Amino acid sequence: MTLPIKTRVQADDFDLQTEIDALASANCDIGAVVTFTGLCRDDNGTLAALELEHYPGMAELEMQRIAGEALVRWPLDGVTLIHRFGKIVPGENIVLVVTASKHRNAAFEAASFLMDFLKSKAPFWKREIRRDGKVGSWVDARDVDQAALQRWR
Amino acid sequence: MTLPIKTRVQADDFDLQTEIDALASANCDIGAVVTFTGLCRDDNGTLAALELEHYPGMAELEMQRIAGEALVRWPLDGVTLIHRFGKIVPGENIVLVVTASKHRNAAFEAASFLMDFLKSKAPFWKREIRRDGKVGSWVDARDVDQAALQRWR
Amino acid sequence: MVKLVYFAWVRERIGKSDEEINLPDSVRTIADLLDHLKQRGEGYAVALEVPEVIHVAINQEHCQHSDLIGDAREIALFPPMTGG
Amino acid sequence: MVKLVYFAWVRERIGKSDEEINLPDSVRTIADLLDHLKQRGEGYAVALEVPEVIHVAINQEHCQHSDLIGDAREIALFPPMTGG
Repeated sequence: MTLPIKTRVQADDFDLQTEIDALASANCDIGAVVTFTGLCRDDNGTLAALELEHYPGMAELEMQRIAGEALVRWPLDGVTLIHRFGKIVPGENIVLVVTASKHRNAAFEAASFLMDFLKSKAPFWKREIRRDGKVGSWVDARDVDQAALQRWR
Repeated sequence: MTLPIKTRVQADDFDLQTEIDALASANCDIGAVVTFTGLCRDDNGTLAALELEHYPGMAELEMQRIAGEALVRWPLDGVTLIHRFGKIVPGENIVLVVTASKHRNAAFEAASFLMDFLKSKAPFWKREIRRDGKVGSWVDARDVDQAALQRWR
Repeated sequence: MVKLVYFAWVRERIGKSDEEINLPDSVRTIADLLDHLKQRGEGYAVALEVPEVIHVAINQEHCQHSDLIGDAREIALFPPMTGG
Repeated sequence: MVKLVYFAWVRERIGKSDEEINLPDSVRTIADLLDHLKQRGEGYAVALEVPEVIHVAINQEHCQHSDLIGDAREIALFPPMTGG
Protein backbone atom coordinates (compact mmCIF):
# COMPACT_ATOMS: atom_id res chain seq x y z
CA MET A 1 0.00 0.00 0.00
CA THR A 2 1.29 3.44 -0.87
CA LEU A 3 1.09 6.11 1.78
CA PRO A 4 -1.93 8.33 1.10
CA ILE A 5 0.11 11.53 1.04
CA LYS A 6 -0.08 13.98 -1.82
CA THR A 7 1.85 17.26 -1.79
CA ARG A 8 2.10 19.79 -4.59
CA VAL A 9 3.78 23.15 -5.05
CA GLN A 10 2.26 24.91 -8.03
CA ALA A 11 1.51 28.27 -9.64
CA ASP A 12 -1.96 27.18 -10.75
CA ASP A 13 -5.12 27.35 -8.74
CA PHE A 14 -6.68 24.19 -7.28
CA ASP A 15 -10.22 22.87 -6.94
CA LEU A 16 -11.36 21.50 -3.58
CA GLN A 17 -14.01 19.13 -4.81
CA THR A 18 -11.55 17.58 -7.27
CA GLU A 19 -9.03 16.99 -4.49
CA ILE A 20 -11.62 15.46 -2.16
CA ASP A 21 -13.02 13.25 -4.90
CA ALA A 22 -9.51 11.99 -5.63
CA LEU A 23 -9.07 11.03 -1.98
CA ALA A 24 -12.52 9.48 -1.60
CA SER A 25 -12.42 7.52 -4.85
CA ALA A 26 -9.16 5.91 -3.77
CA ASN A 27 -10.78 4.71 -0.57
CA CYS A 28 -14.51 4.04 -0.05
CA ASP A 29 -13.92 3.77 3.67
CA ILE A 30 -13.44 7.48 4.28
CA GLY A 31 -16.14 8.98 6.48
CA ALA A 32 -14.83 12.44 7.28
CA VAL A 33 -12.88 14.94 5.22
CA VAL A 34 -11.67 18.26 6.63
CA THR A 35 -10.18 20.96 4.44
CA PHE A 36 -8.46 24.21 5.24
CA THR A 37 -8.13 26.82 2.52
CA GLY A 38 -6.00 29.89 3.04
CA LEU A 39 -7.01 32.81 0.82
CA CYS A 40 -5.31 36.04 -0.14
CA ARG A 41 -7.09 38.83 1.69
CA ASP A 42 -6.98 42.57 1.35
CA ASP A 43 -7.26 44.10 4.81
CA ASN A 44 -6.82 47.76 3.91
CA GLY A 45 -8.02 47.96 0.33
CA THR A 46 -4.46 48.71 -0.81
CA LEU A 47 -3.34 45.27 -1.94
CA ALA A 48 -3.13 44.43 -5.63
CA ALA A 49 -1.61 40.99 -5.08
CA LEU A 50 0.70 38.88 -2.98
CA GLU A 51 3.88 37.57 -4.59
CA LEU A 52 4.84 34.24 -3.07
CA GLU A 53 8.47 33.17 -3.22
CA HIS A 54 9.45 29.63 -2.30
CA TYR A 55 12.48 27.36 -1.99
CA PRO A 56 12.02 24.84 -4.81
CA GLY A 57 12.91 21.35 -3.68
CA MET A 58 12.85 22.07 0.03
CA ALA A 59 9.23 23.29 -0.12
CA GLU A 60 8.11 19.90 -1.45
CA LEU A 61 10.36 18.00 0.96
CA GLU A 62 9.20 19.96 3.98
CA MET A 63 5.54 19.46 3.05
CA GLN A 64 6.18 15.71 2.80
CA ARG A 65 7.85 15.74 6.20
CA ILE A 66 4.97 17.66 7.79
CA ALA A 67 2.37 15.35 6.23
CA GLY A 68 4.32 12.29 7.38
CA GLU A 69 4.38 13.64 10.93
CA ALA A 70 0.58 14.03 10.86
CA LEU A 71 0.18 10.42 9.68
CA VAL A 72 2.22 9.25 12.65
CA ARG A 73 0.10 11.21 15.10
CA TRP A 74 -3.43 10.57 13.83
CA PRO A 75 -5.24 7.64 12.18
CA LEU A 76 -5.57 9.25 8.75
CA ASP A 77 -6.68 7.71 5.48
CA GLY A 78 -5.27 10.54 3.40
CA VAL A 79 -3.47 13.88 3.46
CA THR A 80 -3.27 16.35 0.58
CA LEU A 81 -1.21 19.54 0.82
CA ILE A 82 -1.10 22.09 -1.99
CA HIS A 83 0.75 25.41 -1.78
CA ARG A 84 0.77 27.95 -4.58
CA PHE A 85 3.56 30.34 -5.50
CA GLY A 86 3.78 33.40 -7.76
CA LYS A 87 1.30 36.24 -7.96
CA ILE A 88 -2.01 35.74 -6.15
CA VAL A 89 -4.75 38.39 -6.06
CA PRO A 90 -7.18 39.01 -3.17
CA GLY A 91 -9.88 36.37 -2.94
CA GLU A 92 -7.73 33.69 -4.58
CA ASN A 93 -6.59 30.47 -2.96
CA ILE A 94 -3.06 30.24 -1.53
CA VAL A 95 -2.92 26.97 0.34
CA LEU A 96 -4.99 23.82 0.77
CA VAL A 97 -4.88 21.14 3.45
CA VAL A 98 -7.10 18.07 3.14
CA THR A 99 -7.28 15.35 5.78
CA ALA A 100 -9.43 12.24 5.62
CA SER A 101 -10.21 9.85 8.44
CA LYS A 102 -12.87 7.58 9.81
CA HIS A 103 -12.86 9.82 12.88
CA ARG A 104 -13.87 13.43 12.51
CA ASN A 105 -11.81 14.72 15.42
CA ALA A 106 -8.67 13.16 14.00
CA ALA A 107 -9.37 14.89 10.68
CA PHE A 108 -9.97 18.25 12.39
CA GLU A 109 -6.91 18.06 14.64
CA ALA A 110 -4.59 16.88 11.89
CA ALA A 111 -5.71 19.68 9.55
CA SER A 112 -5.13 22.26 12.27
CA PHE A 113 -1.70 20.78 13.02
CA LEU A 114 -0.75 20.74 9.34
CA MET A 115 -1.69 24.40 8.90
CA ASP A 116 0.27 25.47 11.98
CA PHE A 117 3.34 23.69 10.63
CA LEU A 118 2.93 24.86 7.03
CA LYS A 119 2.73 28.47 8.27
CA SER A 120 5.96 28.32 10.22
CA LYS A 121 8.02 25.54 8.64
CA ALA A 122 7.31 25.42 4.91
CA PRO A 123 9.77 27.68 3.05
CA PHE A 124 7.42 30.25 1.50
CA TRP A 125 7.58 34.04 1.82
CA LYS A 126 4.92 36.59 0.97
CA ARG A 127 5.54 40.06 -0.37
CA GLU A 128 2.85 42.68 -0.99
CA ILE A 129 2.31 44.33 -4.34
CA ARG A 130 0.32 47.51 -3.79
CA ARG A 131 -2.45 48.93 -5.93
CA ASP A 132 -0.37 52.03 -6.67
CA GLY A 133 2.06 49.73 -8.47
CA LYS A 134 4.72 49.87 -5.80
CA VAL A 135 6.34 46.74 -4.49
CA GLY A 136 5.31 46.68 -0.85
CA SER A 137 7.02 45.07 2.07
CA TRP A 138 7.68 41.46 2.93
CA VAL A 139 4.96 40.12 5.18
CA ASP A 140 6.25 39.77 8.74
CA ALA A 141 6.05 36.42 10.49
CA ARG A 142 3.58 36.63 13.33
CA ASP A 143 4.44 35.62 16.90
CA VAL A 144 1.03 34.00 17.15
CA ASP A 145 1.94 31.60 14.35
CA GLN A 146 5.16 30.65 16.11
CA ALA A 147 3.29 30.20 19.38
CA ALA A 148 0.76 27.94 17.65
CA LEU A 149 3.47 25.31 17.19
CA GLN A 150 3.78 24.93 20.98
CA ARG A 151 0.33 23.33 21.12
CA TRP A 152 1.64 20.23 19.36
CA ARG A 153 4.70 19.43 21.49
CA MET B 1 -25.78 43.66 6.70
CA THR B 2 -27.36 40.23 6.37
CA LEU B 3 -26.03 37.47 8.55
CA PRO B 4 -23.63 35.30 6.54
CA ILE B 5 -25.52 32.08 7.29
CA LYS B 6 -26.61 29.71 4.56
CA THR B 7 -28.35 26.43 5.36
CA ARG B 8 -29.82 23.98 2.87
CA VAL B 9 -31.55 20.61 3.11
CA GLN B 10 -31.51 18.94 -0.28
CA ALA B 11 -31.57 15.64 -2.14
CA ASP B 12 -28.94 16.79 -4.65
CA ASP B 13 -25.21 16.59 -4.22
CA PHE B 14 -23.16 19.71 -3.53
CA ASP B 15 -19.81 21.05 -4.74
CA LEU B 16 -17.31 22.32 -2.19
CA GLN B 17 -15.46 24.75 -4.40
CA THR B 18 -18.73 26.36 -5.47
CA GLU B 19 -19.77 26.84 -1.85
CA ILE B 20 -16.42 28.33 -0.86
CA ASP B 21 -16.35 30.63 -3.87
CA ALA B 22 -19.82 31.88 -2.94
CA LEU B 23 -18.59 32.73 0.55
CA ALA B 24 -15.32 34.29 -0.58
CA SER B 25 -16.82 36.35 -3.40
CA ALA B 26 -19.29 37.90 -0.95
CA ASN B 27 -16.41 39.02 1.25
CA CYS B 28 -12.83 39.70 0.09
CA ASP B 29 -11.73 39.87 3.70
CA ILE B 30 -11.89 36.14 4.34
CA GLY B 31 -8.52 34.59 5.07
CA ALA B 32 -9.35 31.10 6.28
CA VAL B 33 -12.03 28.64 5.22
CA VAL B 34 -12.51 25.28 6.92
CA THR B 35 -14.83 22.63 5.56
CA PHE B 36 -16.04 19.35 6.92
CA THR B 37 -17.55 16.81 4.55
CA GLY B 38 -19.26 13.71 5.88
CA LEU B 39 -19.35 10.87 3.37
CA CYS B 40 -21.31 7.67 3.15
CA ARG B 41 -18.94 4.84 3.96
CA ASP B 42 -19.20 1.11 3.61
CA ASP B 43 -17.44 -0.51 6.54
CA ASN B 44 -18.26 -4.15 5.82
CA GLY B 45 -18.77 -4.23 2.07
CA THR B 46 -22.47 -5.00 2.60
CA LEU B 47 -23.94 -1.53 2.17
CA ALA B 48 -25.75 -0.58 -1.05
CA ALA B 49 -26.85 2.82 0.22
CA LEU B 50 -28.00 4.86 3.17
CA GLU B 51 -31.54 6.20 3.14
CA LEU B 52 -31.71 9.48 5.03
CA GLU B 53 -35.03 10.52 6.53
CA HIS B 54 -35.49 14.03 7.88
CA TYR B 55 -38.06 16.26 9.55
CA PRO B 56 -38.86 18.87 6.90
CA GLY B 57 -39.15 22.31 8.40
CA MET B 58 -37.46 21.49 11.68
CA ALA B 59 -34.29 20.30 9.92
CA GLU B 60 -33.86 23.74 8.33
CA LEU B 61 -34.79 25.55 11.56
CA GLU B 62 -32.43 23.52 13.69
CA MET B 63 -29.56 24.06 11.26
CA GLN B 64 -30.23 27.82 11.42
CA ARG B 65 -30.23 27.68 15.22
CA ILE B 66 -26.95 25.74 15.32
CA ALA B 67 -25.29 28.12 12.84
CA GLY B 68 -26.53 31.12 14.83
CA GLU B 69 -25.01 29.67 18.00
CA ALA B 70 -21.64 29.31 16.24
CA LEU B 71 -21.77 32.95 15.12
CA VAL B 72 -22.30 34.03 18.71
CA ARG B 73 -19.32 32.00 19.93
CA TRP B 74 -16.70 32.71 17.24
CA PRO B 75 -15.79 35.70 15.03
CA LEU B 76 -17.00 34.18 11.78
CA ASP B 77 -17.45 35.82 8.40
CA GLY B 78 -19.64 33.04 7.08
CA VAL B 79 -21.24 29.69 7.82
CA THR B 80 -22.70 27.31 5.26
CA LEU B 81 -24.48 24.09 6.29
CA ILE B 82 -25.82 21.61 3.74
CA HIS B 83 -27.42 18.29 4.65
CA ARG B 84 -28.68 15.82 2.07
CA PHE B 85 -31.61 13.45 2.41
CA GLY B 86 -32.82 10.45 0.39
CA LYS B 87 -30.70 7.63 -0.95
CA ILE B 88 -26.92 8.10 -0.77
CA VAL B 89 -24.43 5.48 -1.96
CA PRO B 90 -20.99 4.77 -0.45
CA GLY B 91 -18.44 7.44 -1.37
CA GLU B 92 -21.08 10.13 -1.83
CA ASN B 93 -21.37 13.31 0.22
CA ILE B 94 -23.91 13.48 3.05
CA VAL B 95 -23.20 16.69 4.90
CA LEU B 96 -21.12 19.85 4.45
CA VAL B 97 -20.03 22.44 6.98
CA VAL B 98 -18.15 25.53 5.82
CA THR B 99 -16.81 28.18 8.18
CA ALA B 100 -14.94 31.32 7.18
CA SER B 101 -12.99 33.62 9.44
CA LYS B 102 -9.98 35.87 9.55
CA HIS B 103 -8.64 33.56 12.26
CA ARG B 104 -7.93 29.97 11.38
CA ASN B 105 -8.51 28.59 14.86
CA ALA B 106 -11.96 30.16 15.01
CA ALA B 107 -12.80 28.54 11.67
CA PHE B 108 -11.52 25.12 12.86
CA GLU B 109 -13.27 25.22 16.22
CA ALA B 110 -16.56 26.47 14.82
CA ALA B 111 -16.60 23.75 12.14
CA SER B 112 -15.93 21.08 14.76
CA PHE B 113 -18.68 22.52 17.00
CA LEU B 114 -21.14 22.64 14.11
CA MET B 115 -20.53 19.00 13.20
CA ASP B 116 -20.94 17.84 16.79
CA PHE B 117 -24.27 19.64 16.99
CA LEU B 118 -25.50 18.58 13.55
CA LYS B 119 -24.81 14.94 14.46
CA SER B 120 -26.86 15.00 17.64
CA LYS B 121 -29.39 17.81 17.20
CA ALA B 122 -30.38 18.05 13.55
CA PRO B 123 -33.42 15.82 12.89
CA PHE B 124 -32.00 13.31 10.40
CA TRP B 125 -32.04 9.51 10.64
CA LYS B 126 -30.02 7.01 8.63
CA ARG B 127 -31.20 3.56 7.60
CA GLU B 128 -29.08 1.00 5.80
CA ILE B 129 -30.06 -0.56 2.50
CA ARG B 130 -28.06 -3.75 2.03
CA ARG B 131 -26.51 -5.10 -1.13
CA ASP B 132 -28.72 -8.18 -0.97
CA GLY B 133 -31.67 -5.84 -1.47
CA LYS B 134 -32.92 -6.07 2.10
CA VAL B 135 -33.79 -3.00 4.06
CA GLY B 136 -31.26 -3.01 6.87
CA SER B 137 -31.50 -1.51 10.32
CA TRP B 138 -31.68 2.07 11.47
CA VAL B 139 -28.24 3.36 12.33
CA ASP B 140 -27.83 3.61 16.11
CA ALA B 141 -26.86 6.89 17.69
CA ARG B 142 -23.39 6.62 19.14
CA ASP B 143 -22.59 7.54 22.73
CA VAL B 144 -19.40 9.17 21.51
CA ASP B 145 -21.44 11.66 19.47
CA GLN B 146 -23.56 12.53 22.47
CA ALA B 147 -20.43 12.88 24.61
CA ALA B 148 -18.90 15.21 22.02
CA LEU B 149 -21.51 17.84 22.88
CA GLN B 150 -20.14 18.10 26.41
CA ARG B 151 -16.96 19.72 25.08
CA TRP B 152 -18.89 22.85 24.14
CA ARG B 153 -20.70 23.59 27.43
CA MET C 1 -56.38 19.29 18.49
CA VAL C 2 -52.67 18.78 18.24
CA LYS C 3 -50.76 17.36 15.31
CA LEU C 4 -48.41 14.51 16.17
CA VAL C 5 -45.60 13.60 13.77
CA TYR C 6 -43.39 10.52 13.95
CA PHE C 7 -40.01 9.73 12.41
CA ALA C 8 -37.72 6.76 11.73
CA TRP C 9 -38.46 3.67 13.84
CA VAL C 10 -41.02 5.54 15.96
CA ARG C 11 -42.98 6.14 12.76
CA GLU C 12 -42.56 2.53 11.64
CA ARG C 13 -43.65 1.00 14.94
CA ILE C 14 -46.64 3.29 15.34
CA GLY C 15 -47.50 2.60 11.72
CA LYS C 16 -48.21 6.14 10.56
CA SER C 17 -46.24 9.32 9.96
CA ASP C 18 -48.67 11.78 11.51
CA GLU C 19 -52.12 12.20 13.02
CA GLU C 20 -54.27 14.81 14.74
CA ILE C 21 -55.65 13.96 18.15
CA ASN C 22 -57.54 15.55 21.01
CA LEU C 23 -55.72 15.38 24.31
CA PRO C 24 -57.59 15.04 27.62
CA ASP C 25 -56.99 17.84 30.12
CA SER C 26 -55.02 15.44 32.30
CA VAL C 27 -52.20 15.35 29.68
CA ARG C 28 -50.15 18.39 30.63
CA THR C 29 -46.50 17.46 29.99
CA ILE C 30 -44.66 15.52 27.30
CA ALA C 31 -44.20 12.67 29.80
CA ASP C 32 -48.01 12.60 30.25
CA LEU C 33 -48.40 12.51 26.47
CA LEU C 34 -46.08 9.51 26.09
CA ASP C 35 -48.01 7.63 28.81
CA HIS C 36 -51.28 8.53 27.12
CA LEU C 37 -50.14 7.40 23.68
CA LYS C 38 -48.96 4.01 25.01
CA GLN C 39 -52.62 3.20 25.72
CA ARG C 40 -53.61 3.69 22.08
CA GLY C 41 -52.48 0.30 20.82
CA GLU C 42 -49.68 -2.20 20.54
CA GLY C 43 -47.69 -0.22 17.94
CA TYR C 44 -47.59 2.78 20.26
CA ALA C 45 -46.66 0.59 23.22
CA VAL C 46 -43.74 -0.94 21.32
CA ALA C 47 -42.58 2.40 19.88
CA LEU C 48 -42.65 4.15 23.28
CA GLU C 49 -41.56 1.19 25.40
CA VAL C 50 -38.40 2.96 26.58
CA PRO C 51 -39.58 6.56 26.84
CA GLU C 52 -36.10 7.81 27.88
CA VAL C 53 -34.78 7.32 24.35
CA ILE C 54 -37.64 9.19 22.68
CA HIS C 55 -36.72 12.70 21.59
CA VAL C 56 -39.48 15.26 21.37
CA ALA C 57 -39.91 18.57 19.59
CA ILE C 58 -42.73 21.04 20.26
CA ASN C 59 -43.43 23.30 17.28
CA GLN C 60 -40.19 22.09 15.67
CA GLU C 61 -37.98 22.90 18.66
CA HIS C 62 -36.27 20.32 20.91
CA CYS C 63 -37.85 20.01 24.34
CA GLN C 64 -37.67 17.97 27.57
CA HIS C 65 -40.14 15.34 28.73
CA SER C 66 -40.96 17.56 31.69
CA ASP C 67 -41.98 20.47 29.45
CA LEU C 68 -45.62 21.56 29.35
CA ILE C 69 -47.51 20.97 26.12
CA GLY C 70 -49.42 24.25 26.43
CA ASP C 71 -51.00 25.26 23.15
CA ALA C 72 -48.56 23.29 20.98
CA ARG C 73 -49.68 22.96 17.36
CA GLU C 74 -47.23 20.21 16.40
CA ILE C 75 -45.42 17.66 18.54
CA ALA C 76 -42.83 15.36 16.99
CA LEU C 77 -41.59 12.07 18.47
CA PHE C 78 -38.44 10.44 17.15
CA PRO C 79 -35.42 8.33 18.08
CA PRO C 80 -31.95 9.80 18.74
CA MET C 81 -30.76 11.59 15.63
CA THR C 82 -28.12 10.04 13.38
CA GLY C 83 -27.45 12.68 10.74
CA GLY C 84 -24.11 14.17 9.81
CA MET D 1 32.85 24.23 -2.07
CA VAL D 2 29.38 24.72 -0.65
CA LYS D 3 26.40 26.21 -2.43
CA LEU D 4 24.70 29.01 -0.54
CA VAL D 5 21.12 29.98 -1.44
CA TYR D 6 19.22 33.02 -0.19
CA PHE D 7 15.53 33.84 -0.09
CA ALA D 8 13.19 36.80 0.38
CA TRP D 9 14.81 39.84 2.03
CA VAL D 10 18.00 37.93 2.78
CA ARG D 11 18.37 37.43 -0.98
CA GLU D 12 17.51 41.07 -1.69
CA ARG D 13 19.94 42.49 0.85
CA ILE D 14 22.82 40.22 -0.17
CA GLY D 15 21.99 41.02 -3.79
CA LYS D 16 22.10 37.51 -5.23
CA SER D 17 20.04 34.36 -5.01
CA ASP D 18 22.90 31.87 -4.75
CA GLU D 19 26.65 31.42 -4.90
CA GLU D 20 29.32 28.79 -4.37
CA ILE D 21 32.07 29.55 -1.89
CA ASN D 22 35.01 27.91 -0.19
CA LEU D 23 34.81 27.96 3.57
CA PRO D 24 37.94 28.22 5.71
CA ASP D 25 38.48 25.35 8.15
CA SER D 26 37.66 27.67 11.03
CA VAL D 27 34.02 27.80 9.92
CA ARG D 28 32.57 24.72 11.59
CA THR D 29 29.01 25.65 12.64
CA ILE D 30 26.18 27.64 11.08
CA ALA D 31 26.88 30.41 13.62
CA ASP D 32 30.49 30.49 12.34
CA LEU D 33 29.19 30.70 8.78
CA LEU D 34 26.96 33.71 9.55
CA ASP D 35 29.90 35.51 11.21
CA HIS D 36 32.11 34.68 8.22
CA LEU D 37 29.55 35.91 5.65
CA LYS D 38 29.10 39.25 7.46
CA GLN D 39 32.71 40.07 6.53
CA ARG D 40 31.98 39.68 2.82
CA GLY D 41 30.44 43.11 2.29
CA GLU D 42 27.83 45.60 3.33
CA GLY D 43 24.90 43.67 1.81
CA TYR D 44 25.82 40.62 3.86
CA ALA D 45 26.30 42.71 6.99
CA VAL D 46 22.84 44.27 6.61
CA ALA D 47 21.15 40.97 5.73
CA LEU D 48 22.68 39.14 8.67
CA GLU D 49 22.66 42.03 11.14
CA VAL D 50 20.33 40.18 13.54
CA PRO D 51 21.47 36.58 13.17
CA GLU D 52 18.81 35.28 15.59
CA VAL D 53 16.06 35.87 13.00
CA ILE D 54 17.90 34.06 10.20
CA HIS D 55 16.58 30.59 9.52
CA VAL D 56 18.95 28.04 8.02
CA ALA D 57 18.53 24.79 6.14
CA ILE D 58 21.33 22.32 5.42
CA ASN D 59 20.65 20.15 2.39
CA GLN D 60 17.03 21.37 2.41
CA GLU D 61 16.36 20.48 6.02
CA HIS D 62 15.84 22.98 8.86
CA CYS D 63 18.75 23.19 11.29
CA GLN D 64 20.01 25.12 14.32
CA HIS D 65 22.74 27.75 14.35
CA SER D 66 24.76 25.46 16.60
CA ASP D 67 24.69 22.63 14.05
CA LEU D 68 27.90 21.56 12.34
CA ILE D 69 28.19 22.25 8.63
CA GLY D 70 30.00 18.98 7.98
CA ASP D 71 30.01 18.08 4.31
CA ALA D 72 26.86 20.08 3.48
CA ARG D 73 26.29 20.51 -0.26
CA GLU D 74 23.70 23.29 0.03
CA ILE D 75 23.03 25.78 2.81
CA ALA D 76 20.04 28.11 2.62
CA LEU D 77 19.57 31.33 4.59
CA PHE D 78 16.18 32.97 4.82
CA PRO D 79 13.89 35.04 7.06
CA PRO D 80 11.05 33.51 9.11
CA MET D 81 8.60 31.81 6.78
CA THR D 82 5.27 33.41 5.97
CA GLY D 83 3.47 30.87 3.82
CA GLY D 84 0.07 29.36 4.39
